[in-house]
Amino acid sequence: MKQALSQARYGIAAVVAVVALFVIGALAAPNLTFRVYYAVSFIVLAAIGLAIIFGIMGVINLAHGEFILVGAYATTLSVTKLGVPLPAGMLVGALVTALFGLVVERVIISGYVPNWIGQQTVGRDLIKPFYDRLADSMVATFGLSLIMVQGARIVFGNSINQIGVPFGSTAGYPDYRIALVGITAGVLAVVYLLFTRTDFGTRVRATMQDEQTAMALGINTERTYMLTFAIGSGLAGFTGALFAPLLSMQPTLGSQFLVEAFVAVVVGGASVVVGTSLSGLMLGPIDALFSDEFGEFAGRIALLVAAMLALRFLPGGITGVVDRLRDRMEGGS
Amino acid sequence: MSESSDPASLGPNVRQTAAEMATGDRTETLLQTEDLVKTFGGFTATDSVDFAIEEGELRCLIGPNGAGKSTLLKLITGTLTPTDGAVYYNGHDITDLAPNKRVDRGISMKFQVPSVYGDLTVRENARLPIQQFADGAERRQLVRESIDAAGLSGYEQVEASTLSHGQQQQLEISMAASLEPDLLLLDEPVAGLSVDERAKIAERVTRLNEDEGIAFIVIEHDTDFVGEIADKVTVLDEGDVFREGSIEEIESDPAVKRIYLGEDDGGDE
Amino acid sequence: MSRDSISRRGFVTAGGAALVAGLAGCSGSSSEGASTDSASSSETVKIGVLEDQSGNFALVGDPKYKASMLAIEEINADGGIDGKEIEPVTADPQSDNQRYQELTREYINDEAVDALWAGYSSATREAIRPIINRNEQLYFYTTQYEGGVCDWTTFACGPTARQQLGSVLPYLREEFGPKIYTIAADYNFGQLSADWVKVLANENDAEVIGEEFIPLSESSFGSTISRIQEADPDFVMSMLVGANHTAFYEQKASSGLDVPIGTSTAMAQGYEHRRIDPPAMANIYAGVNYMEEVPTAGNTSDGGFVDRYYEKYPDAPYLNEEAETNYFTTYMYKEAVEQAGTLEQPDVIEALESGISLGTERAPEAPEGGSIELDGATHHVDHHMWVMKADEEHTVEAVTNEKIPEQFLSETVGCDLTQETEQTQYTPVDYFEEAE
Amino acid sequence: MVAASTPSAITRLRNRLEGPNTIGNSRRFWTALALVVVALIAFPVVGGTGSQFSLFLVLGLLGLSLSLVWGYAGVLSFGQVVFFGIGAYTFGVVSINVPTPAGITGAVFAGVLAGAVVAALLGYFMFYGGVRDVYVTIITLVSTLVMLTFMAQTAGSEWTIGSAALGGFNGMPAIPLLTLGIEGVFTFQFVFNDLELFVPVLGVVNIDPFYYLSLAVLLAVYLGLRVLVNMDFGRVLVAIREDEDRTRMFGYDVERAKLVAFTIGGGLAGLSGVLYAARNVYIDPSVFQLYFATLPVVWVSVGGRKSLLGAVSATVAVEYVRLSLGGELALVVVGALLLVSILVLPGGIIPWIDDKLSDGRLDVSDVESPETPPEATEP
Repeated sequence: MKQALSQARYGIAAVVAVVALFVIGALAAPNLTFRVYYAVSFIVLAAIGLAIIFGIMGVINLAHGEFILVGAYATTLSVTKLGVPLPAGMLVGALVTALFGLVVERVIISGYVPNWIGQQTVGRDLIKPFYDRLADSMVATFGLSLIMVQGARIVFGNSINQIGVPFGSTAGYPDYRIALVGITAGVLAVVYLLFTRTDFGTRVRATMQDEQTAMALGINTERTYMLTFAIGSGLAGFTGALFAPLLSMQPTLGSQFLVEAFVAVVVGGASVVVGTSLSGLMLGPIDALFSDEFGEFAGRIALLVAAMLALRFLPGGITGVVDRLRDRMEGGS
Repeated sequence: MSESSDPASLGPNVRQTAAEMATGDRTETLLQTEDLVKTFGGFTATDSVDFAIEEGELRCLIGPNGAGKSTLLKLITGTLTPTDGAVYYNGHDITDLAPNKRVDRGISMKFQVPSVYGDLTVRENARLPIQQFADGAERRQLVRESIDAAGLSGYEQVEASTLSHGQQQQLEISMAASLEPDLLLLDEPVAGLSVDERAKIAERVTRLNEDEGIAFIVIEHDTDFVGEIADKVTVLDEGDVFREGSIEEIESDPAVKRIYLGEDDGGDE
Repeated sequence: MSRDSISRRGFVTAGGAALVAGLAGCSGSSSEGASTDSASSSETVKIGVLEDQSGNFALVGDPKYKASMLAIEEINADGGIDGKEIEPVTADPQSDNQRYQELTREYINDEAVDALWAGYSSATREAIRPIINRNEQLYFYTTQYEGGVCDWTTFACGPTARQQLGSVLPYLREEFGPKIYTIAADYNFGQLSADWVKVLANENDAEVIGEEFIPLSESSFGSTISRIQEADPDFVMSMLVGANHTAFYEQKASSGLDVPIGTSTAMAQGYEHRRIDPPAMANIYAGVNYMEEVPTAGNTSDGGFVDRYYEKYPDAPYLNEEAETNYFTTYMYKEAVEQAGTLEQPDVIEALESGISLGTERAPEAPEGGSIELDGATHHVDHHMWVMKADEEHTVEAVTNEKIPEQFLSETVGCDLTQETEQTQYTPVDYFEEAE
Repeated sequence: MVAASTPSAITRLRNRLEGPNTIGNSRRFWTALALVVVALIAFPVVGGTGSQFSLFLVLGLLGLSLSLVWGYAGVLSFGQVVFFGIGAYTFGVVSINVPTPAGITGAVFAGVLAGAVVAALLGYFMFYGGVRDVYVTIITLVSTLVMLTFMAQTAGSEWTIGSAALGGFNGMPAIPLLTLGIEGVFTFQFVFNDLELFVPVLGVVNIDPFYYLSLAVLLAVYLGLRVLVNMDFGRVLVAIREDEDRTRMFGYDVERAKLVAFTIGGGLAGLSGVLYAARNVYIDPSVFQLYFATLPVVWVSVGGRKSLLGAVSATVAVEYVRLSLGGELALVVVGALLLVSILVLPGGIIPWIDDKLSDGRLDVSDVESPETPPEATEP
């Protein structure tokens, strides 16, 4: 119990610090602060879905951008075609992508459906699941990404009409993007609680760390994989839904998120929530401040170079650093 | 010992030239650690350990789990660098020497988890350590010896991953021994093996120690196995040397039983 | 000669090659006749049309493809060229320069096309120009571009940056004031267009108070917008390009930045005003030679270009600037071939250089009684330029229009392809020091 | 010891070319390979100059470079296109500035050297920094995007090296035609120099000499790599791929071995880039795009990670399909092909074929079958 309490203490302290910084910044230099926090939110939202699918399940999902595309299209079409209000449209976007993720998991990633067919026909499993097979999952999801982009182009054409951006602006910065910062914090909180405070969360982490033992403990690992992948996809879909009003609705929109997502997940390190948010808090300001100072080109290069240096000098990503810091602090006391 | 002929061989010359050996002061001690400390954040794995091995000695290392046995071994092989203290080998300070350089000096190791190259055949496994210092007919000879010593003749073309647990342990010991080291470290070589497989390994280790003069540090819980092979036994507890002596002294000492059974006897001051 | 037959033949020979060496017997006829066999005797006119229908440029490339097909269909219905039917040879290069190079090589060597339309982006043009120059292939490049290509077998018939910016910048200078803030895509087209803004600002005593280049992959413009707000220019010149940059207009509107924006790229190519909810594109002035909303007899009257386009393609999303260039260049080619009386490319080029002019019916950008001319010396077109403004509800109206010649190559550089067979691209920085 | 006659040159050569680390060690394999090579030599005569096919041979080199680095050393790198592009641009810059045959020949070596040097620098940064497995992959992925973003904005006149303008997103135009040799001694132009050839049955046919250059280079590199991976160095790489820590404790300098493999891979990718730029007389930053950077990983995965032959054949096959499929469904078909092939044959096509044909490796049960109990085999 003592360790859990002290861990919570650091967590809360960190959150309070971030919120305080936001408030002070909003008063002192509102526009710059909003931009920095927006950059952080962009990276965190781009990475949160992938953090689960790649970070926890060991599947390098090169189609992550296209999962965001599904969420964006589902939201946009439900709002423009079915007249659903925007917030509801966003939930539709997340749910549709979660369902889509479920299908992808059952048919491709876990190979459940092909193996079921195999059992019926040839009497043996046809394929091995892609969990923890990084290179193979990369090729499979690259193929899936090609299919999804071109499929979206064939079905929906080269573009679909985009939904308008709600709310006005304060201090010359769109309110909607400021709201996004708040929503990102909410998403992180929900995911954190889901994976640490619920028994589903413990089941997931048990299954991911050692499937055999989890099975031995009576955990239905098949269902856990399915649900975890669906949640990861749903989060990616929700990211697409949130950015639907901001981006040009074209089949290739997913490519803008891919790099930030992968960099954030790997730089973040093992834990989904702490890693992703910390790498967002590190890379976001670098991108925003360099863009502010030297222009967008410098911002882009600074982000990429910072990622390379972080990967090189922080073995185990930022979570590794946090663990070491915490050990030292506890050890010291 | 001819340097292997193909130019791109990256394996260093394993055996040191005689001259280099001579300069070190000629003491009987092969390996010595001085106040060796290793901490992981708040946890102290080894607490200023002083420990020495004579040439040709067969030392066993026992102690409850978490006593720092594996950590001590990793500090000797260089996989871990100590927080404080030093490691001397043949009189030279090797504290910060890279692992593969320590193998040049004659230290070799068998890992806790049997790690042979699963996808490669037994012959390919056996050849790997030998290829860096032997060539042609000599290499074929040493490889054959290494395989026979592991009791795997006839299995040359078999994929290592399909061997039994015991066979893999034997193969890995052969590979480590084929470097003709002065000091061979074994991390729980008989864990999970059947009785007759343990006997084979015990006989193998004693033969290497007596016939080829290889010194050993063996981590093992099985006290019968330890009794059979050990010249001397060191007991580690909470990161420090708790007792050292012959197997009989150690087995008869009540304090050792107590630390194994978990009662905290408040140290032996 | 549809796409499949080509790949099947290719597949057979490759398969044959992999199997056995002596396959000369079963692979049928020897390889395609030498590329220079005279096509005039054959009864069809072979035109190559390579436009992106998938990949990053599909949004703007697809209308180009459709307009070419419309022109070809109309000409064939009207008896073809010189009585010969046009046989289009097409494929989808998927916005991939490697595919463009392979297909261009194949269309010149194997298909022996009489004329080639290919490519949206400047990068694609430069990727295939070495192959075109080497085979001296008649090539139409129909996208608005940075200008300066003086190449004797290439006809860059889209408007140049000088023509487009030359129409909108002076107007905005008069309306709103001299202080200009330039933002442009960070690649050749954007950088050269920014140079032209400086040249035109100098000519119209305006002043460029800020300049910014945005990587093509960037989609968040927070810092750019705040710098524009600080600089407080009279108007902004925007040469942003591509899907990611569309986010700028949305973010500008929702940040409450309502400075007027002049552009040579927005609305006319990617029809942002149709795809994004108002008022994101409000107050934006596009200087273009053509947009679907250009109010000319040939364009918007009954049975005009717009009606004919949507009759053939009911669910097409928009009729963009480059589509009209594909359309009228096909008619220019028809006229040149009929004037030359042969399909031999050198003669057709000479006919094209004799100065072909089209009225509003075949060049919908030209108003009633007006016309556009193909300038023989520079192989560029003196376009009828329009400044089109989008209002709060994104309805687009014409503000001014005037005929603007190419000028840069003709007057400043002095490129005359009727005299020398040059193949170079000139840039403004070589001729105007203010473009530094 | 029977005094065997000294082994004939061929068997000695075969010993060097064959070994456990390469597929195809039987006489049947070598005859099949000879047949394929002869067929490829005859292909331009029948298949129309073969100028398109030469692209696949050039990209085959890129596939081989990744097969060495990933298949053998276990380093999954997205960076091969970085060395590919840098090799191509270096070749362009040097040959534009020194357009004589000697200059162009020098440019080829400069391109290969540039690829190797950049690979060595990036490799040193990663391997000696203790960066391993997925972190290496992501760093190389990020490096391709740094190159793309940087090269796309080199359009300004200040980005000119000597008389060679980098050209930003429009790319570097007018790279001199590949002419190798020394002025006066012997020079030959390989690109845009179709040769007339009289063939008895088919009459006059023109063939593209560049096709034969790339075929020869690919064959030489393939055989060279076979020798390399069957040498002791190759065995060390395979051991590192299987278990890095174990190999380190056998006294091998693992970091140096990975760096050498990564540098050779960089040089090969550079060579492929040089030939790519020479063939197209043009190079642009689109080679650094994520889509193009992923292709080598796809080729080597589909063909078979642990086999050089797999990498080459899959590169030619996948690229042929990718570039010759037209129509709307092309990308969907390519995507489906990749998905199915990795689902059904994760180990790759060539190793699967190899298992089917040759006996391959034994299983312990083969040796310990009931009638020959293990003791019986004790010496």
